[in-house]
Amino acid sequence: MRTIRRLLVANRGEISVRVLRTARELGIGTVAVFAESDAGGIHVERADRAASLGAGSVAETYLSIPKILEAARSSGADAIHPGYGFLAENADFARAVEAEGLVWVGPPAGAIEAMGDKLRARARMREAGVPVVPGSDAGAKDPADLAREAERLGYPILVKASAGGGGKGMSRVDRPADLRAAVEEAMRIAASAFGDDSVYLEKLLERPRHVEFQVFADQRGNTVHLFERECSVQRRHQKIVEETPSSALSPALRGAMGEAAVEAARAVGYIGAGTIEFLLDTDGRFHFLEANTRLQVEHPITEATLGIDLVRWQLEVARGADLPSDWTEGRLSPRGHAIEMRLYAEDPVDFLPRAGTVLEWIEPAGPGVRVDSGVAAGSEVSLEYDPLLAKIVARGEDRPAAVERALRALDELVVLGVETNRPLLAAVLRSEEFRSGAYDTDLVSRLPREETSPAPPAAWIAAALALSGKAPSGAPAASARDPWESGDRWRPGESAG
Amino acid sequence: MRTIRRLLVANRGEISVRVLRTARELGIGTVAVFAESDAGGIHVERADRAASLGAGSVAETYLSIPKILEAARSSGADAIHPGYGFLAENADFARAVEAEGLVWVGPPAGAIEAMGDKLRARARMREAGVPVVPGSDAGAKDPADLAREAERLGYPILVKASAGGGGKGMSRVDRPADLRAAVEEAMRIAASAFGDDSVYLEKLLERPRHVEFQVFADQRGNTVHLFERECSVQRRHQKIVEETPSSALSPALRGAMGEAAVEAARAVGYIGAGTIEFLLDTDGRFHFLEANTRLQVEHPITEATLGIDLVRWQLEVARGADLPSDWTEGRLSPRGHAIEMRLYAEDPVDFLPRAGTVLEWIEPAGPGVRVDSGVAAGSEVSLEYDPLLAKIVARGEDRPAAVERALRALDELVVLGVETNRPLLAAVLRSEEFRSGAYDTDLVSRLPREETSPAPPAAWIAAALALSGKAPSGAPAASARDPWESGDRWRPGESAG
Amino acid sequence: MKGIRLESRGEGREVLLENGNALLDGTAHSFREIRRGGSLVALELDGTVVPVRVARQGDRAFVWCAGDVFEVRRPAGRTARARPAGGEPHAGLVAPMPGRIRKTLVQTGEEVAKGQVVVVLEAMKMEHAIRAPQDGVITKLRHREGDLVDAGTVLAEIS
Amino acid sequence: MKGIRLESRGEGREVLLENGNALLDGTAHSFREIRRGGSLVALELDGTVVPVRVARQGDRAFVWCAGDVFEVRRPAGRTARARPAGGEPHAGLVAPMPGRIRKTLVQTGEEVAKGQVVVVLEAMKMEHAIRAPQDGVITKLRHREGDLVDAGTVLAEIS
Repeated sequence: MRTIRRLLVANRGEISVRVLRTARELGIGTVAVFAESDAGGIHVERADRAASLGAGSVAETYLSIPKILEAARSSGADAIHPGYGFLAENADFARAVEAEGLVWVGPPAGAIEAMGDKLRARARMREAGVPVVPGSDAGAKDPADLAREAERLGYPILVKASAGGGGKGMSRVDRPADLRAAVEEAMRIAASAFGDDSVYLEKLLERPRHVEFQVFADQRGNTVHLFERECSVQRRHQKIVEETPSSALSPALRGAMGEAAVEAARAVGYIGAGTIEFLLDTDGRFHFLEANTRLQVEHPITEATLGIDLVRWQLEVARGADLPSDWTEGRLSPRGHAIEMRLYAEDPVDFLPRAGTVLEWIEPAGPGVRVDSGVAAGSEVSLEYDPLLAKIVARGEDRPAAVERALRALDELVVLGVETNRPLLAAVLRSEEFRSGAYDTDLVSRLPREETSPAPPAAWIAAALALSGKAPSGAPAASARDPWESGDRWRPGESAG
Repeated sequence: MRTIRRLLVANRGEISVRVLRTARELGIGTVAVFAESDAGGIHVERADRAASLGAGSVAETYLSIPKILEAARSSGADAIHPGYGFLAENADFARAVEAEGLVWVGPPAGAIEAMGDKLRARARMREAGVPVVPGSDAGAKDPADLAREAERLGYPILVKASAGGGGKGMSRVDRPADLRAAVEEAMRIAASAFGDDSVYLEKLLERPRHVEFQVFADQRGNTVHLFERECSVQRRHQKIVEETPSSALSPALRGAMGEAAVEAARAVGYIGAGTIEFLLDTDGRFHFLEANTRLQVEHPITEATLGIDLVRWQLEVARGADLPSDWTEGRLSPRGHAIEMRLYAEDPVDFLPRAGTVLEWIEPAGPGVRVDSGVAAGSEVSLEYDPLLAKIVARGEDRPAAVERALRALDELVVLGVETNRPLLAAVLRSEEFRSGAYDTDLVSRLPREETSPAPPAAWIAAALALSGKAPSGAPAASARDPWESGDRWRPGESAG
Repeated sequence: MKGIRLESRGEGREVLLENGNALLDGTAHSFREIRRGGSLVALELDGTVVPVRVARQGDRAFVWCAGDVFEVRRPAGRTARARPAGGEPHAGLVAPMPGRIRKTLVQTGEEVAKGQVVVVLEAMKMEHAIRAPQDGVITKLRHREGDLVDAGTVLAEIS
Repeated sequence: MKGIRLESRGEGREVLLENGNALLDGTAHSFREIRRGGSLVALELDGTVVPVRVARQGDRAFVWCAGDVFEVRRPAGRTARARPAGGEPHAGLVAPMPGRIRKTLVQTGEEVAKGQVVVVLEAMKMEHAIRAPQDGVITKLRHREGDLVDAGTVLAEIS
């Protein structure tokens, strides 16, 4: 057993806070890191210590292996959790952390690499007997080869970056004429984003469902799955609503996919928490899509239905503990239904990211609602970072109860100053297609276009109250909480002052 | 089956919000009521409609049956949920609601009365074969009779108001000399508080544990228990920390107490959600203490370990639905451990209530933490109402995890402007006695007196920053959120303004 | 007391507030402010309590009301109008969001076909192709690769 | 720039703040304000980040720091001192909290024994017996039954 006395979380925002919370509960000392421009970030307050990564871009701070390691040395950390994104799936980082003599809270570098290269991963899965999406398995660069390959698979096809992930550098091609441009753009993006311009083709499955399985393995080789997460509600190839259980899985199919997920993890000698993503085609066949070798954004819905703390077990496994016997002996089963909604700072119509200042921030709460936030009132939402503002998770006794609870949570949410995708999330939850459970990754494109209603009288009056007051010279005012803006007579504190 | 189209919640604060949330999730229209002085209360915002009860004292508003019924008429409500406190255990109110043709979301008036009179309840329980605390079973008023009764029971004894509850009008007497004064004070309090001055004596059990069982019954007579809640952490006879499961119960004892609780409910023809309170003596024998014929303050810990929504089933049962089969067939079992901490506005040393303005309010959040709040930033805490600010519930995979999570939640909590019992709650959770699980109702009195530490440098500097800025003429400032107080250069909105 | 002119979602209102009464384009409403610690949390409007939240930023007010958020502006000259309103359709060769110009695929004087990619804009580590709205000739390229541009910025002109 | 005098929990400090440096009773600390939307959320103090929250109310500042809350006062004459500080022991026949006088059990001139209940104070619908701190004679009763009294109010005098 290795001991962890002080954990550095090499991340920011909600996932940094998420990990710091559990570490604190385990009695482990905590270290947050921050870029100078991000010193007001909410994760900075959640650790025993906060180490500055200095000024500069993301590449010079949260993505800088030397800066992270230096922060670990200066703060006396003996372990590093990468969260998701940034360096989480960077095998070199994993090796550097261990070379430094620190505990790496993540899978072995070898497993990260094996899954990180999509072509290698596909090959490895096929060997392991895990079905993969039909496609080309050589990172061809010659347009002619790719064209022949595409003809063989049959259009429409997907062009993907071998080193990519999360839909990055991926594009759909419907006819041969568009193939060349798509391949070139994919290679350029792949080169700039991953430093590897090899791409490959995949048969595009029409109206698929995106269902992933949580896997977990300890250092002794015990490998289990912790059931599925349905991730088919997407826009721009990115998930916005996830739920578990999935309405698409029969007990038999769930069993088969779970076994395949465990096989996939074993095939690369996986240790810790990981996710195996599958595509489910309209004939009910499943195909390995990719693996995420880290804690998944949507892990809270698994925690909600299983009543467990996945980050706790990431740390326990990193210390050398075995998985709990009720996991390995199959005594753990989901209870109820959970839905996660990703609140993004973006234009609700064209889904494009938005920046701004969060002037008002009120989170939903109460029974069955969990909110993991990356911002608070006053936060600056910048284009430098992921536009995820918060993850709102609703758990209910059954699926209908979870859906209604999720909508209730959206009713309680107040975000002013930055546009969010709240209207889109509400539209998804209200849609007949989502409620039926029989939906696929094209759900969002089929949503009825919502009419934006004009402001009601109360909104005009509230705005007039806020705007008719003269702004203090030289600066716009923060919010109606500022008594000098609100123009009211009673003032906070007066009664007791 | 009766339908409920619009529910009026005859309450305020956190419990009103709690009930309104579930009603909304069930698609039921909602009505909040408010005293004029309480128009800024957080429950007012959580309903589709809010009906004013006019100006005046609690007796003239939240306790006024005519005003509540008038609010129901004017808002078109067809059902009333009383929450806890106020009119929740008032049989006349239950009858008036039904006489008005409205659905009463609570037990039958007869059951409220049977349990409301402590002497009658004790008699009824003994008939039903439920063990009760040794004591006098006649509401004697003649001091001589009471003195003889006390001698028979043996000192120390408790003087209790027959119509009382929740420790109100209760006092401990250690020697005959003090009996008369105690009885007179109890009678006076009972007369003023309950309009009934009859009192009785109970043998005082030394170092008891206070363990209650959640019971639930539908209109068809299905009656079940939903396991226990350990409520021994008290100050001034009031609970401040509750947990489930209780470390004091063996499976056999849990079974026996559960059966007794179900018997107690059946004995009075109970319907809906109720709580049977027991005292567990040092010999491991349990004795019926009293019944609470309403939703219990600490119900969320039962919801946390069972994954159910008790308010949902109060409403379902009121509509005539049967209890779920997994309840009646015993397939429901607790998972994990949950702890509730009651955050009160009070002096942490002498436990006396405090009033004031909440200048800053930051709630804990994240995995396994649920907060049901009765206030928000800016709220006025008045002596008119219960000093409960919030209920903070922490659920963990096991008891140690829940305890650490509860402490983590207290670390995240920020309340400025009103003194709270946060230090006491933290002291309880940190105490060896609580952690051992082997504690009783005297735990708080045995806590090591905490040394209050002097302010650290950061506190002095932060205070200087806030106080050195000149307050705008004529009014004290709200908080450092007010840019005119914070004395900083950067101002919210400037970057985007 | 004179009223103020407000705009939101392409609509305008003349709003006059006077001791508990509001005139919206001449229509009268009685209202009462419900505040908590100085913050407006609800309006009692014609006898009905309506929860609201409002935050001011310069000449803009953001209002939360019935789950929806409205951006209300008090027209104050050019600076206000220059700011693009959320949800409005994005004009031709204009940056649809703030970001960095990753690549410029044409040169001044070059002919472009409708739909042809002219500029690649990078934001949130994702790339977005900005295409020509119609056939034409690039008469002006306003920015270099690597430039940071705000939403609504004209990236190129086409004759 | 001159320093200000502050008091908290019976201690006093002379605090002088000048461009990033703080003098506490002469001891120097370097600090940086970390703010979010104008609110102070942390101090970088001598190189260490310390989360704080502060709210001002008149001449008092409430400071949250490391889970503890400190009430810090800037002495400003009698009004400030008259306010009872939380946690301070409550003196003899003084209202320990704000409330309503429910019952007065003695009369002026009456002899009382130490521990005898003199006044019953009601707050939060609960009753609290206020007892005589020592044997003596009631020389003055300051209030009537039904009066609302603030914390720290002297209810009766005993000679």
